[in-house]
Amino acid sequence: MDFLISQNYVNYVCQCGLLKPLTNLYFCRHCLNLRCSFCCHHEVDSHFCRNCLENIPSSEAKLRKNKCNSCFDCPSCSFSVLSARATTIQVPMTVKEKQEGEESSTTTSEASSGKMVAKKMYYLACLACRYSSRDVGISDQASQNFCWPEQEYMHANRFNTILNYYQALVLHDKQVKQDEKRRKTTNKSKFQSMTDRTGLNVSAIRRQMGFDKTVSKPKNKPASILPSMTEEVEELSEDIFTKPINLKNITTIEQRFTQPANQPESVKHLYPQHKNLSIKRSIRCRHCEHNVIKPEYNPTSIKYRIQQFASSHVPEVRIIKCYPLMPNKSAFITLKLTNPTMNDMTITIMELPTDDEEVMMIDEMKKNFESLTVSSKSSLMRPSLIEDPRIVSCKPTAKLELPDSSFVINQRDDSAEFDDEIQTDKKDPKFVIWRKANKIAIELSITPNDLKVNDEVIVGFTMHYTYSTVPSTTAEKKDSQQRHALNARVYLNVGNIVDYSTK
Amino acid sequence: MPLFETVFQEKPAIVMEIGSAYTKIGFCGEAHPRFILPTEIESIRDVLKKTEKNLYDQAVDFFNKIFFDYLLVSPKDRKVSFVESTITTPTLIRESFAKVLFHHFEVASILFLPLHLVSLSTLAIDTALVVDIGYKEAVILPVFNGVQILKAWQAQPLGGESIHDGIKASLILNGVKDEILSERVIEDIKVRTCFVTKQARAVAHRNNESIQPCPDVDYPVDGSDVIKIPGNLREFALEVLFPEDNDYLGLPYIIIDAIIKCPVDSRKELAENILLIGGTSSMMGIKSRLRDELRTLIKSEFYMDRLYIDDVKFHNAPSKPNFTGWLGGSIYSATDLISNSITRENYLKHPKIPDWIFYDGSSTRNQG
Amino acid sequence: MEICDTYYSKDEFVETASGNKVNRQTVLCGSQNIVLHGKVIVDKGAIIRGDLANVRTGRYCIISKNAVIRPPFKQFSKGVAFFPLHIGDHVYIGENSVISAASIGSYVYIGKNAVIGRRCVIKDCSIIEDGAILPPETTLASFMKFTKEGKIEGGQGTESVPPAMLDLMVDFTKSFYEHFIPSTH
Amino acid sequence: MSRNENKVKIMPKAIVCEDCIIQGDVTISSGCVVHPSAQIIAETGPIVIGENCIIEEYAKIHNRIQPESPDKPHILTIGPNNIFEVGSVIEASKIGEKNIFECKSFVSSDVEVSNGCVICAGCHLSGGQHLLENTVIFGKHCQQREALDRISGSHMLQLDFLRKILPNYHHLRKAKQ
Repeated sequence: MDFLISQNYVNYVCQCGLLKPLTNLYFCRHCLNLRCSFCCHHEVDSHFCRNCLENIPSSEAKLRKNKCNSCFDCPSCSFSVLSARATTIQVPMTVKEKQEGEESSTTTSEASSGKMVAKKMYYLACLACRYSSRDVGISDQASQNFCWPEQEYMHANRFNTILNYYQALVLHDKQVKQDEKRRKTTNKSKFQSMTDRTGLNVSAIRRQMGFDKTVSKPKNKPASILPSMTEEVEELSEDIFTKPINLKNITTIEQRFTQPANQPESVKHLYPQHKNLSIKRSIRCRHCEHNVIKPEYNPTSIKYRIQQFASSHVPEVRIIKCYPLMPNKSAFITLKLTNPTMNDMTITIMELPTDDEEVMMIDEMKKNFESLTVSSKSSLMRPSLIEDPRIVSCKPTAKLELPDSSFVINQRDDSAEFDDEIQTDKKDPKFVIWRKANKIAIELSITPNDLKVNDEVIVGFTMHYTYSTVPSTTAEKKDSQQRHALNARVYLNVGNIVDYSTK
Repeated sequence: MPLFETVFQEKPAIVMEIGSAYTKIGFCGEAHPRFILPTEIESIRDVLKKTEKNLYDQAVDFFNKIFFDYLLVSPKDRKVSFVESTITTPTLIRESFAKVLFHHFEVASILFLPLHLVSLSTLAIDTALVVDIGYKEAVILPVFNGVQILKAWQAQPLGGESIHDGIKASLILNGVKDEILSERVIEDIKVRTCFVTKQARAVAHRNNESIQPCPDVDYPVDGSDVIKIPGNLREFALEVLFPEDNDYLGLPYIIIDAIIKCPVDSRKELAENILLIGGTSSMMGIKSRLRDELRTLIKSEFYMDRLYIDDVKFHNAPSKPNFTGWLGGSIYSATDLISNSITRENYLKHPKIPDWIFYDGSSTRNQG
Repeated sequence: MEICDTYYSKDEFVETASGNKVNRQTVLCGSQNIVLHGKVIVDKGAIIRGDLANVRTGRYCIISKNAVIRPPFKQFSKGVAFFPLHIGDHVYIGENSVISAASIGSYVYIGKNAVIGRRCVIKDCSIIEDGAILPPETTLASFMKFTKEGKIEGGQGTESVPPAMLDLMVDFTKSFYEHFIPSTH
Repeated sequence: MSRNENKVKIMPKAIVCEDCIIQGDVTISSGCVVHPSAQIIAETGPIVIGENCIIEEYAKIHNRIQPESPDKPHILTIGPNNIFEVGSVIEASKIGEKNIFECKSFVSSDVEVSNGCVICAGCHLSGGQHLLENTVIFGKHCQQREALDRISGSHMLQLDFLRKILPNYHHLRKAKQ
């Protein structure tokens, strides 16, 4: 019943050698090969907040440190989002309201000064763990979306001083070096590069410490910072030995890390945290640099600008049923093949390549790729790298009897969807059980190897299919359609060996 | 912050510190990491552990998460800085990381920064005794005038892991079921209930004198059980860092050992510039305890005439101890020194990462 | 794996003109407020609370055994109100799940024993794992998966949710409906 | 069982839908709302439900604590103003007032719940606990926290609404003393 798991009974071999279900694979139309998310290149396409579903331009996202302005995560339970709750409080009339009030009423301002009006105030609350912004002493706000007080980082100033100091120091050091170069003073010792590399650019510090007297003191030497060492060390409070602790008031490490800057130890300092943004990504084939997926910007859109799913190009194999499997005894499996394309497909089922052949395939692929990059290597482009293709980790544990002839699956026809008629074609070879529009059911015989009870039975085959490229633009002529013969390696997990003694 | 970004580079470098328990990630020039998340590469926590996926695949998955779920940047053509414990990071791991980042993610350059050294830049000093107490081990390395004194390096498996083992063993002795004590639960017990006690009480405890124990805590585990955490465990669980035996390998001893291996004229300065970093050093009371222990040691008969130091002083970095190293990397990478990284072009020519033994200047140096 | 045939006895189910198949042992309160847009299966023990507010589902929805569809309420200063609950097309709701969302998009898979808190918004092409618990007012964006651990993961182009989720759910719900057939005896 | 059925006491002004399962010695105080398909089973001892409680669909309140002696059964007393949401299973030994048991929460028989507590959706609580007032149990690992500021007030308003709406759509059980 669980379709998310059951998908994985049928796996296709991606060109990089990984086994994946067809729904997780892409088909690069330019290389005519299967691709998966592992062997493709991912890029951030657009940023959005997954709570308010607003698209945020990347420059703005960067400025806001990839956080959403208006949504807050609960710092206490980390999996839920805080929602703004409204309360009405009675506040004394403000001057402005007073004036409005005066217009409508005849009472004097003196008399109305004690008058109270209802005002809507907002606070943030978590509906899961009942955390509320009032818990940590944030006062209620008049506006729902903005002006929640930002937390201050206690080390911010000191950090900025140090950062400025170092940046000035390095810049200064660079200037000194350039000056030296200009003067052509060869002051370099061969040990310098060693220490240079390891860290703080020793020469700079030595100079600053006054060790290196040969360098004249340049103009804008950054002022050094007072050291921070202290004898004072935070003492353990005596209370800890006598007072019982309340676990509910001490944060867990997970809660602390929701605020990496302050890492509060008490729940009283758990402040609402701006929600981290999410991304939409586009995926690019590493071989030809074409996109296989490019989503739309709109965060709520489920459409793609470019989508090259393998499931809409490669015939899909499904297991309909399988007879009980016993070691060394042949059994029948029924497979359903679906043609997702608009052209008829001729399919031949063949043996999987042997190990040697597989190695040869990989070598050839590498060579092809290298020749490709060498030939197309422009001076500006940096060479793209591919993932090293691997040998398929899965080994079949049963022998498949190959059908003696190839067969044709009709093209997809959306209008035929409502035809439930099962067609049987006399011309079809014997192993074809039925046809229905673009689907075909075939029956094959398999013989599991010498396996034990409950061992998985895996069969594999190479599916040789014809594929016609559809003209990508309407401008192209129809006869530009090309036919290709492609291969896909398919591994089926047909079930486990049954215990025949109980039968 | 935008000022620096425009002045120095358009895309700020990514700074990571992949610890054995937690990974700190963020951008250079920022005052704190954006995220601290559990390290999800099993081989780092436990090098010998047999895992289904190899290190390369695990690292791809983990970096995928870092780039696309947390930092939200395309790694292509980005600069990456790694803060790492140079001496203790296995070559296999750093080379795998380099391969993953250059091959799979096509980053522009990688800069490996020695943890102990860059930690100093958070204080703008160039001499300190850096004590890193992490999850797997405590590593001590003196840095003098910006040079790491490698021969004085000290490391002992004193850290989060040994504390966790201690807590677990002691709770099981008290009759708590093994299966409810997951790593997460043990860590939570440590973080929320345990602390480092005072020296006097620790001595009394060691000598089996009776002291008034601190209060017990009833700790609910996953809603299915309530276990009692005895006061003794809360107070003395972290004593594993301060063992008193004939090996003399407790934290204070190895700190003194590190100092003693340094030249005499540098010792005083080092002892007065101690910097505590690493996750375990955020435990309550550890700093004051270390100070007391060290003071006792330098006045002890054995060290009196060898050490020639009179006091110890500690630094307070502008950070939480668990990301001090990261912060150093952030400061360092925000300067122009990041141009000293290994670039992708160079890596593709010589796929080798220089380290302490093998150093080939050609792969790190750009011309100039 | 091709979906196996599920047989039901003709006495237990009512089939409407629009192709809805509703088990007789369901609790459809306030049925005048419930709109099932055709080819919807409501299995045994499911409860749809049309009495609280309107409930509308699209085509090819599957509401499994003992699932509870319950419009959410919201508190106002003057009282509470229950809000209508809309479910899109091709949605699968697993056994024993409790749905109090404000809206559920199309092509959504909700596992068994899931709890969807009050006024959640579930967008198209998302997955809720078995046993996942969505706190009230959560938004689950398209192509995201809400896991048992309470984390939201995925996004367009990741493997948490298949990129071709739309086709997958259309195919799944349609063939589920086609294989949901009366037993012949 | 029919003998037990007679022991069900529904106070006036309580709204109890017809198709819920109530077995054994159960007292439902006035102002309560029991939704269809709820279960209240007094197996080993009586259950007394206080005023203004809401018991939703598939919620199951079950008294199955074995009494110390057969003539002194354990009485499960539930205070007023509690909410038992969809699919919650409650076997607690004692429940105070103003608690919320969210969807699919579970409270075992060795747990005592005081007042103002919230057991969040999906939390399973067992193991001899006594929840202090205003405890919130949340998350996958049943973390505890103390609610300082409770969002309250929706309870009575919701009851008012349900009392108005439910009689229009459901057959109700008659109140009897």
